[in-house]
Amino acid sequence: MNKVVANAEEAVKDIMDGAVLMLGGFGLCGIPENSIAALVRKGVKNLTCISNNAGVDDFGIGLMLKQKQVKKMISSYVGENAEFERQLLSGELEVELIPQGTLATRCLAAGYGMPAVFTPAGAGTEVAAGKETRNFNGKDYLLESAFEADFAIVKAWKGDTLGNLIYRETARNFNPLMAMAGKTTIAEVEKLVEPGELDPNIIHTPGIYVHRIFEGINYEKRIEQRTVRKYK
Amino acid sequence: MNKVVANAEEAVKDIMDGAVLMLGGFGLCGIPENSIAALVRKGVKNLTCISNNAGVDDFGIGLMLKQKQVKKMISSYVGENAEFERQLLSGELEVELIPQGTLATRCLAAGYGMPAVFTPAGAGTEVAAGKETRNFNGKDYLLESAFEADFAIVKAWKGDTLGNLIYRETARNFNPLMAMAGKTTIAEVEKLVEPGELDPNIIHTPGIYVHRIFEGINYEKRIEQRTVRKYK
Amino acid sequence: MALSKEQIAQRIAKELRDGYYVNLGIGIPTLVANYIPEGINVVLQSENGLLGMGPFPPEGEEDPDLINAGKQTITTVPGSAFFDSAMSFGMIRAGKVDLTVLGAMEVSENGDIANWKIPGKMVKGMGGAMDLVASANNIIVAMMHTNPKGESKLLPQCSLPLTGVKCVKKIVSDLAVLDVTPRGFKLLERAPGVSVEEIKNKTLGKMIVEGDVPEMEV
Amino acid sequence: MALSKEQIAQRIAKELRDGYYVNLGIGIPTLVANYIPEGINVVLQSENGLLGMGPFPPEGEEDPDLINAGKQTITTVPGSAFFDSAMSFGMIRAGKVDLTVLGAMEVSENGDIANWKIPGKMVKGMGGAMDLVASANNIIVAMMHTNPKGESKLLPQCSLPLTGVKCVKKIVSDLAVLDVTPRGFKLLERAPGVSVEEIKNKTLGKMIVEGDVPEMEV
Repeated sequence: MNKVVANAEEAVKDIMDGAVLMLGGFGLCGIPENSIAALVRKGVKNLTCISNNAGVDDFGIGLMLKQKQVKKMISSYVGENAEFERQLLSGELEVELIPQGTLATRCLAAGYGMPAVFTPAGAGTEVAAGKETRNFNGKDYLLESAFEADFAIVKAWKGDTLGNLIYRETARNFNPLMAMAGKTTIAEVEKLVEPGELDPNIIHTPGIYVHRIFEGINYEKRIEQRTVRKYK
Repeated sequence: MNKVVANAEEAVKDIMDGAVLMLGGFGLCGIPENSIAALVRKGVKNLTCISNNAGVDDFGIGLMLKQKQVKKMISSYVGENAEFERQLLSGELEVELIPQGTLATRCLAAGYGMPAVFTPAGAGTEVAAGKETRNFNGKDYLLESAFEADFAIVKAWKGDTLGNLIYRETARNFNPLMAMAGKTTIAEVEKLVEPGELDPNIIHTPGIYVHRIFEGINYEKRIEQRTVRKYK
Repeated sequence: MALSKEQIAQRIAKELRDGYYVNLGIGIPTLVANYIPEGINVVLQSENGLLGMGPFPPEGEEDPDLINAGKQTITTVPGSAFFDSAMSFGMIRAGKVDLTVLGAMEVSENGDIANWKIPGKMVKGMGGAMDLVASANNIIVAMMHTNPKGESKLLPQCSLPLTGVKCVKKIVSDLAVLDVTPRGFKLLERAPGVSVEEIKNKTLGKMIVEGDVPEMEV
Repeated sequence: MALSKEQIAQRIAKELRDGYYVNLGIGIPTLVANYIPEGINVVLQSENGLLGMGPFPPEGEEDPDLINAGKQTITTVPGSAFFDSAMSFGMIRAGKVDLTVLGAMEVSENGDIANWKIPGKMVKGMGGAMDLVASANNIIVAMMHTNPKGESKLLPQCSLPLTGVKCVKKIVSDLAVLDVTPRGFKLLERAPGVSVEEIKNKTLGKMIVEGDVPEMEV
């Protein structure tokens, strides 16, 4: 059992043109920086990316957009990216917008072996078009299918060589959900440790869900909206 | 905002005859000992208890069975209790047996606001009787409804006064799921601390799900099957 | 005089009750956190995975791993908890959040809300708004009563694509406080110095006025 | 000679591959953990919420918070992880467990399994068995080939209430190793000294024998 790979290049080496990827993160928080950089260098194309956001022009998934590697984005909010907007308006890029909770729950469904789940989000709106609507206890719900993704690429704070992962603060977000949902799951971590170094009570993603793991380098962790208060 | 109650008596004081209760634990591991003792002293009757098991003759839910407080058990496995068997065979006690994963997932559904979930467990068996069976991708699933429970009673290792909970080892089991699923959730903990003493990264049950909390006393933590190895 | 955005937030803050778990949307709703009344403890939920959100950090103490749903750097308060997005929307869907405050472009007299999409304009996405409005038991909308052209945003029916149906319970605008009732918008309070007449003129949806309508205290 | 329970476990252990996540049921399956081949690392899952189950504890070191799905006191190995029952059955349903080994009262030639209920007897419940059999991609049944009366437990159809349908992939009994194929039970190996004839006589369901059937190595 060897899940440890040397670096991001090795982790993504079998991701081919046309693959469906899940990428963890919320905005630029908790994104798999090293793996995205490796995908950009690899130049793989026609990707479908399931990720809550699409990065900014010069960071995150925005880097892949700039290289025109992305065919389709499945996201809940994509606003912070001029190149994204240009490709969308020109028809080069396809976008499917879905509610954020639906995105999370469709990942959970995949990770928990549920083929589809009911959520009220979007019932009675254009999001419901073409979907089954069903009433339970007087309330309408949409039937939403579990995601299928060839690869899930996530970023954790600490991980061990068996693939157990711990996330930090709000950098958790979609990462543990996507980690459970990929056919193959790649985890990059800030600190890779030996089995036994992480307290088994506080593992967020058990190693069974993780197929490849490596310690990333040079994390930039860019802040998207730097807000501070004036007093201490 | 005051969720802290003095003791088990106060925590269960408004649980009335006929209530539907969820009780955490797997076997005798992680059961809410103090609350069960208080329910026995209170003598409340006609209870419906959702719990993976039904305790043993002189511990856990078995204590409530002995006092004939339970009208119906919803469980996955109930084998370890002679009084249970007697009441069942005499028709005093009603039992609904459901697959363990279905039990867990119906709690999750309640805690996550999903009215019903699909699971393959029991498809094609007598468990499927009267339930909707639906085929997704060539496989049959049963539609199982979210549980509705008046009270969830759980046992955690540590908790803070805001209701944040951390469980220990396999005493976690159904506890965090039931904590999310009760209309009113009562948590008993081995150690009650002030807000800020628990690392927010490792909370298993966020306080939003917990309505009452107290520090239990005299935990017996009985072992059901003591197995040891001969060598050190 | 019409309320400022700060005053709208201040008025909404009076709806807070001790022990509430509250989700505040981007914009005016965020400001509500600045006016939490003395003696009232509320816990702020951020749908990217945090209960117990605190204020912005002091300069130099920004933590890139710690942001709110608006992607702003924030802090935590003692007793906070982090969780993943499925649990976050799980607790929202299960009705555990006591109050949700969000902005709107339009609200209809039956409580429909539109706040995510303008046809012909670049659509950024609904984020968590559709989940919030479909799930919350108690939704207050913070909004301007009219758009920049002076047209009412409280309508018989929304003209924009909906975010959710029959979900808004209360509106606090720069002009008024209104409940959404089965009979339409019910006027509860007026902004100081704003007449019932003016509010009527700027409310295209059905509005109910019963008895004297007091001025807000802000 | 028919295999002992330990030998059945030993034979099943040869099906383990390096890196497998394995769920072992109560009874004979539990014994498989004692025969994991050298150089093969597997992670044992216990459906009450543990990956990385270790052996029983030394006397005096029993921890009441640390049990397996059979409620026995156990230990963990380095790199273990605890989780709740929803995640536990989530990973089972999602097919993340590579191999599931469990006992059975009856198996039918199309892979149906019955192992939870005998009409007329006190029913204790299915526990996690229905979830496991409905979800696992790779199920090996460990069982006696016949019941104490000498009647075959490998049947055309199960006579007992089913635990799951068309799910068993392989059977290791005291007499034989068989695959469940679309054409019925396919005999792969015989217990040492047990004839094909004897196995045929004790297998009521359709059994396929092709070429020479080797003896197991145990």
